[in-house]
Amino acid sequence: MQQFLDLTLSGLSQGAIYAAFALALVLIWRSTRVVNFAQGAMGMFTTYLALLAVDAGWSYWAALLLALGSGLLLGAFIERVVIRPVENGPELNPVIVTLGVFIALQALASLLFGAQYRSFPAPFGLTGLQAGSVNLAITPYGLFTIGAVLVTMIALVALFRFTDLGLRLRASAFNGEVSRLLGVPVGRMLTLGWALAAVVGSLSGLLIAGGELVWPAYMDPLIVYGFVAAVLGGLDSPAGAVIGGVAIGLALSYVSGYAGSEFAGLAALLILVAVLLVRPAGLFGRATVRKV
Amino acid sequence: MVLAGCGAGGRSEDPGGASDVGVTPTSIKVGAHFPLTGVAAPGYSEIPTGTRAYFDWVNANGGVNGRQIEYIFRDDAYTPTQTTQVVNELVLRDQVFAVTGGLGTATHGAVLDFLNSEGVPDLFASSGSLLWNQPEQNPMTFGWQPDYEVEGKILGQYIAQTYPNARVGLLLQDDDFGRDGEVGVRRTLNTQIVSVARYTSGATDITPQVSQLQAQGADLVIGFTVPSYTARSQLAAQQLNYRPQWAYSNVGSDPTLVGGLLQRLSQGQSGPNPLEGVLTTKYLPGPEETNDPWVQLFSQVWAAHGDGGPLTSFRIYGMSEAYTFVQALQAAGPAPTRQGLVDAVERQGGGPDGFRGPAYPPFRYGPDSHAGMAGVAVARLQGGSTVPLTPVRLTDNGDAPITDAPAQERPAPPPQGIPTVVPTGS
Amino acid sequence: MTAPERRSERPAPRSTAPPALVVEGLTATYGPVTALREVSIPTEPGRVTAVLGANGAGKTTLLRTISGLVRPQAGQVRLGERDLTGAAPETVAGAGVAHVPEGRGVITELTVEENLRLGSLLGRRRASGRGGPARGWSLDDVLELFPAIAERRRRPADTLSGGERQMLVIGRALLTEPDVLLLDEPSLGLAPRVVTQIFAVLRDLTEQHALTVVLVEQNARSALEVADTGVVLALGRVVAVSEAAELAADQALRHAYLGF
Amino acid sequence: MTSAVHQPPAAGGPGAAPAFAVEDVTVRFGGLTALDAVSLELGAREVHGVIGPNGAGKTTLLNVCCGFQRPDSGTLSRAGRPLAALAPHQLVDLGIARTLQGVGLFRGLTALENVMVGADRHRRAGFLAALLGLPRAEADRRALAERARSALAEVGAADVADRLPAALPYPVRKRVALARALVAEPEILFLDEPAGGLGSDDIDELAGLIRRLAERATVVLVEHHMDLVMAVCDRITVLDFGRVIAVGDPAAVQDDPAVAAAYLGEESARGDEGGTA
Amino acid sequence: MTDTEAAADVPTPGRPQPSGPPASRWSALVARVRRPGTPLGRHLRGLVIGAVIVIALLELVSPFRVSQITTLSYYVVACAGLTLLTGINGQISLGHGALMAVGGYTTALLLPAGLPFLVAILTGAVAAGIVGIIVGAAAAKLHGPYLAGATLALAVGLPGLALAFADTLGGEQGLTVDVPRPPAWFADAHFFLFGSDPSTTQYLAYIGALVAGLVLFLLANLHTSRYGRVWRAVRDDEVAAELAGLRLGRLRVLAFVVSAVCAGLAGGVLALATRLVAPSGFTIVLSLSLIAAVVIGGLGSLTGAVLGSAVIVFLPPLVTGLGARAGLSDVQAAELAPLTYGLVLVLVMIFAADGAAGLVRRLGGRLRRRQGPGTGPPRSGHDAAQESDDAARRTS
Ligand SMILES: Nc1ncnc2c1ncn2[C@@H]1O[C@H](COP(=O)(O)OP(=O)(O)OP(=O)(O)O)[C@@H](O)[C@H]1O
Ligand SMILES: Nc1ncnc2c1ncn2[C@@H]1O[C@H](COP(=O)(O)OP(=O)(O)OP(=O)(O)O)[C@@H](O)[C@H]1O
Ligand SMILES: [Mg+2]
Ligand SMILES: [Mg+2]
Repeated sequence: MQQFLDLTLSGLSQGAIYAAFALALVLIWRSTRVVNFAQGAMGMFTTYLALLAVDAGWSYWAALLLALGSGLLLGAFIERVVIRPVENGPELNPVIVTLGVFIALQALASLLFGAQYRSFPAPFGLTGLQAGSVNLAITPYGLFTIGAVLVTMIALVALFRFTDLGLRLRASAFNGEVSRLLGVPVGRMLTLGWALAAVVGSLSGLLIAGGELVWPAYMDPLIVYGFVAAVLGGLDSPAGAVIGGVAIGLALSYVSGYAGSEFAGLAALLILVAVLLVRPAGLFGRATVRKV
Repeated sequence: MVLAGCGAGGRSEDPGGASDVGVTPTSIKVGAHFPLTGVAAPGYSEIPTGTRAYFDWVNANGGVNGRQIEYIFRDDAYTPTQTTQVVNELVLRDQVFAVTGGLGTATHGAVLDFLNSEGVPDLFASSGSLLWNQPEQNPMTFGWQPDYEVEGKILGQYIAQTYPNARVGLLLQDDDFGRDGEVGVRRTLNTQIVSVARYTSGATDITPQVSQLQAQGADLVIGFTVPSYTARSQLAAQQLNYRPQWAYSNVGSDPTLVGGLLQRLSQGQSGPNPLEGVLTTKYLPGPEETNDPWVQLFSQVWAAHGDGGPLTSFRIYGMSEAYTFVQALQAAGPAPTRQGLVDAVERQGGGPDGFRGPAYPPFRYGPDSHAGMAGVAVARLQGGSTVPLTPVRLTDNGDAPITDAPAQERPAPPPQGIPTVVPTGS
Repeated sequence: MTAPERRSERPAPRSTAPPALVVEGLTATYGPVTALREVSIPTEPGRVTAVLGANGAGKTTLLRTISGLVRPQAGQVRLGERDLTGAAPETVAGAGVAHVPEGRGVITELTVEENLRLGSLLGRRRASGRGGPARGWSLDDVLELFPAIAERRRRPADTLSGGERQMLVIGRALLTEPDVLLLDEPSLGLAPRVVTQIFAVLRDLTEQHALTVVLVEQNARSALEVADTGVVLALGRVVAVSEAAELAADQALRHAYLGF
Repeated sequence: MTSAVHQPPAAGGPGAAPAFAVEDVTVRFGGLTALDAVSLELGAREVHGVIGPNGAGKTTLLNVCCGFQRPDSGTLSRAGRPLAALAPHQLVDLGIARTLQGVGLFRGLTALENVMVGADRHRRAGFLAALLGLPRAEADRRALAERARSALAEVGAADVADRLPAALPYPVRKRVALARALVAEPEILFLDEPAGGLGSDDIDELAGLIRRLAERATVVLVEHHMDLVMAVCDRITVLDFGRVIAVGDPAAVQDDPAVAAAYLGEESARGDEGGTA
Repeated sequence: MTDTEAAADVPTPGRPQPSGPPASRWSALVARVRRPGTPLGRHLRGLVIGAVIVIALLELVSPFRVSQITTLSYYVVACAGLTLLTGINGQISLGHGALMAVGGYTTALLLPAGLPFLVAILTGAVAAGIVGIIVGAAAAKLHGPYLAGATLALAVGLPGLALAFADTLGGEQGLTVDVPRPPAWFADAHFFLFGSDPSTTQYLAYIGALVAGLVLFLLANLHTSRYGRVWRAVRDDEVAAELAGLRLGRLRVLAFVVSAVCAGLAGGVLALATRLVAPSGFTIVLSLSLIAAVVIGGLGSLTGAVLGSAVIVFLPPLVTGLGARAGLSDVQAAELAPLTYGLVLVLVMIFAADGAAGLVRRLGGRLRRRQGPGTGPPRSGHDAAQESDDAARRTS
């Protein structure tokens, strides 16, 4: 029983981390229709910047702001410089570009920051909480992570559902030409979409790094499970991303706790395939109903 | 057919023939593969920098038999397919005389067959796998560090003797490292084991594994974990409020690295080094042991030929391996051949009078054994350093008994810091 | 040239006269293909200009060049004082040029309502930019004109039938408070009754708000009925310009270019 | 073959089952009834128009006939045989072809290849032959290409065989799409707004083509271009709000006040002068 | 140049000879080869030319280059299969590394049982094909990123089996593969032709090249056949394809299976070339490299698959070498390889949207135009003008 509780709670914290990453993917997908493989590397890069700041004596929160701010710029920069030229080409090209950015950024980080392990401080405690005599396998920092992810999700849902900006972002992603005819500055929207997504990506990088080890490849495992979570939820839905993330987090936790961690990848595969067989566009995605 | 005439042009001479590929009167070419990029790069990419620094030191002092050691190491990103490619490159294009210190079980395992079939000496693989000790099948390959089984046996025996009532849990990396370690531990501690948890390398979170150990009531956990997972296991335990006695394999217990990392994480919370009191094993001095004459030598070497970074245990490891390699080269005589090098290691490398250097235990090399060091000392992490609890204990794979090594056996470094092995006739 | 009589009862000019669209000497190419050669068309606030011509004559290209989707090689597009030549489509749209593109103008992944909202967003921005109150069509007007759309407001736009989509796009353009309306084959896929209805509304709007309308149609006969001026394009060149009624009366021209 | 192509055949002679029949079909989308107990009988070699206001359910009706839309109730039959659980890929074998509202050409395939895909049911060689490049596969390719060429020639697009759709003018693309449907030698051909976006010359040609086709197949024409509909149809079914409001020959339908109100509008009476056929 | 033509001028290494047709048809076949108008003729000619080039290379270049050619050959095999799936049928797969693993492991398991290595590799291909059926069937309804996600999960999940069944599959450490030595007949033939004994490295390269040549030949046949045509049709417009009587599901699964068989073959060759199969040899990195190679080379063209593979195989060592020569430390030079590789991916996509094959094609076109007048062939595949033009047309 205690173990089940432990697995559930640690699965939740881990799921929140997948969710954070998935949110960034969803944001970029919704606003530019690109699956961004560079998301992890971008988050890694800004986390390193935050780490430099912390090492220079900044407070965690100041470093966090620095990371988010530099994420904003990095996202905008990447969209303008390398994504823009391929946006109108074949569908797969932007994906390959993000793959290239991913590889290049990771190598650049190794060159600039070195390939060693570094530790990234956490703003809250890393010791599990206790309720009476029962140990809860969740740390104050874990709660912070979950809270941050929920706030981000709500902000994104609100952005897309209730704001004009959200509508413009989506319209730009779906049909640039028509959007431009309706006065939407599509170029700016795409840049903004990337910038915002990079901010969320930076946040996810920081959340993952907090109280953990950081090295240029530390986001790699997240890319896969974050992507799986986003697809599971339906790439169009922020709430889906969070639910997908938590589902994957919990599933992996149970599977590795009760069956062994070598089955984790398989479990993710089976869950994803099972869901997609029933709902080809994820739990909360909408497949095209009318084809003719 | 036009091609027939020029057909033989590209072929090199028969491998393993005359003295020899990669050797000139003034130089000798040596290759290695390491993960310099990617997941395994942190830490491991430092090893060849240590090796290179030591070779440079030797070269600056005239080289070996007047030959400068030309050391080429290439990145395999820790993937076997790439190892194959870079080792092909080393052997076929760079025409190295020998390979030394190739890192990783799966990676180096991928080139085992190739190196042996090409007749390239494959000395001192950087991994404690049992694969390197197959003299029949792989006559050119030698291990170097104590294998994980030997380490597990000695650690297990100490725990059985010191904590006879402990309920032992094993936290194992799910590969040869964890498996060989488990085999060793079970040879001396089998009945006390109550739980075994395995994680796959690459897993982001090992809380479930640690939680399993906790649930099954282990109060002493032996971890065969790499450094990053040692740190993660500590974090997970903290999250679970789980406080067993910890013991870690030498691989993952670097107090400076892991302790330092953990300490920075718990910044803001007062507390001792989180690894304080942890059991581990030891076969090389650590960089923090500044009184050790070998560490002093290596500091000098690193100051002279290093890249400016700190002297880490990975670099000491690399230098120590290089030291053994220089010994082997000296033993191979003034006109080294590939076969001659292998023969020399078999002939002169093993036993208390063999290649001795910074490592505490002797090697097991001989005509019938290509296994590396014969044992380890059990130690405790205290005040940021590893304090030996036992003398160096020696054993071999299988049921071989465990014995204490004679005290004060390790020699002091030679004056120039360069070994002086004299080849004996074969 | 005498205007047909219905032009005599023009509404009183608005307080702020809407800017006039000037399209002069446009040349546009797609790679090696020259789609427009020095095309000028007469337009005037309060008048409908019909652009006619066979398939591939360059009608669509003309509208796309005016709205900025295609960059002209030469020539000029001005709206009042503003030079819009080669301006970005969003700038042109913001300046008051609404373009109803040929087919596929619906953003299918959004709902019907969201599509309309995009139109209103621009309309609101333009109204507030002008400082005056909204003067064009309200959402209610559009929904009243197209009851089919009203019923399907909350549905994803990709469930609409071909004609319903066309209505949606036209309605959306009306919501943007345009000074200039570029319509590319608005009758395409619409039932005859709806076409009649839309042309009537177009007429009203043009006159009431002094809208400038450029209407591209395959259906030359009905287009000339609603238009004031007719322009005939062939192979990217203007081959005839005149009052709509005259054009309709010109047998030879009709047979050569308009096929009726 | 009868010569009475212009006589509207009353839905099947006595005893003869209609070539294709839709009976009592209802389709609902959520709260919306797109088709409400619609029945339709197609005789052999007739040109049958389906008209009605936008959103009346015309395309949906075609979708039902082609297996893209499962009806909530009602049945389909082909020459008297009921069609249960019809799937689009079975159409070809039933001798049914359809064009799409729009063009729907494969943009990575040349015009000829596009039409060859339409002719795919006539292939002979199997996978192994294709894999090994056996002469059989090559012969097959030639035969399909031959068919495709003659279909292109029939619609007057023979000269563009090796061009990609993007390089073709719009009307020519529509012709290629029509050729792709024709090459399967269908007995029933559903055309969804074939005249959409075409100029009057092309529409004239289309009308001629439809009449020629009617000599060997049943044609169902969904169209808003009334001149065309009136000129070529033998019979017309009018849909409104998913219901059949009128069936009959063109003249009768045109004079039906209900049709005028729902569909044609007040000035409906014109449109006779520019007749085409 | 259209897709069809692209397939025609594939440099096909290896040796000719599809499983021999009966003698009666032989003369017809020969006639066809002589008359290069037919696709088969062109492909056979390509195969022969490729074989000559490859044999020349294998006999002339240094042993290291020979081993690189082996590496190239398995990349080519896998990428050619992936080209068929992604480029021609429009299904993206980020999980082909896992299918290669199936082929590689099967080969590694069967070799010790004493089977001839070709039989082992072919069985591996069949095994991968069977997995391909399952994956293809599950994937048949998925599109775009959903398919990408599912196959990505496959790339991560399937190697987990090697750990779960560590007893047979060797766990993390993997299985070592006994490399076949050149058999006597091969050595004799080689000696007769070139006057030297073949090395094992050469022998492996010959095996790799043979497999690659056959695969390219067969895929080129498929590409120009009815299957290439209908696969592209399914890719371009599902609805229209269904109306033409094509069964989307079956065709998709078939494409997946053919592609998986290629991946399985590639895995088998990889197993021989690296003498080891281990989960760390079939990581997501491998899968992503494959798709990157396919796109860099030029999506949908077999020539592109070859060019893209060459970039993947030859670029990193080249860059590392340059970096080391420029005086960087080895560790830095090692990082330079991925840095450059990443940048090359980006730059190729920006400056040659249709990949290396497209670039070659355009350069060729320019040359031809300079040489004399004559209109070039129509532009192929994804072409922006066409897309927007199509988009501007009714329906959706
Ligand atoms: N994106 C494009 N790329 C290349 N050529 C094009 C493109 N769009 C149009 N064209 C060519 O430009 C010319 C003019 O086309 P345009 O679409 O403007 O004609 P149109 O008069 O609108 O025809 P339609 O009546 O068919 O709509 C045609 O020859 C057409 O083939
Ligand atoms: N998949 C669907 N989901 C929801 N509603 C649908 C769907 N398909 C069609 N409809 C609705 O059903 C009605 C009938 O559509 P259909 O496309 O058959 O009309 P149509 O008669 O072809 O009209 P048009 O002449 O405009 O093409 C429309 O109101 C449409 O919005
Ligand atoms: Mg047009
Ligand atoms: Mg319709």
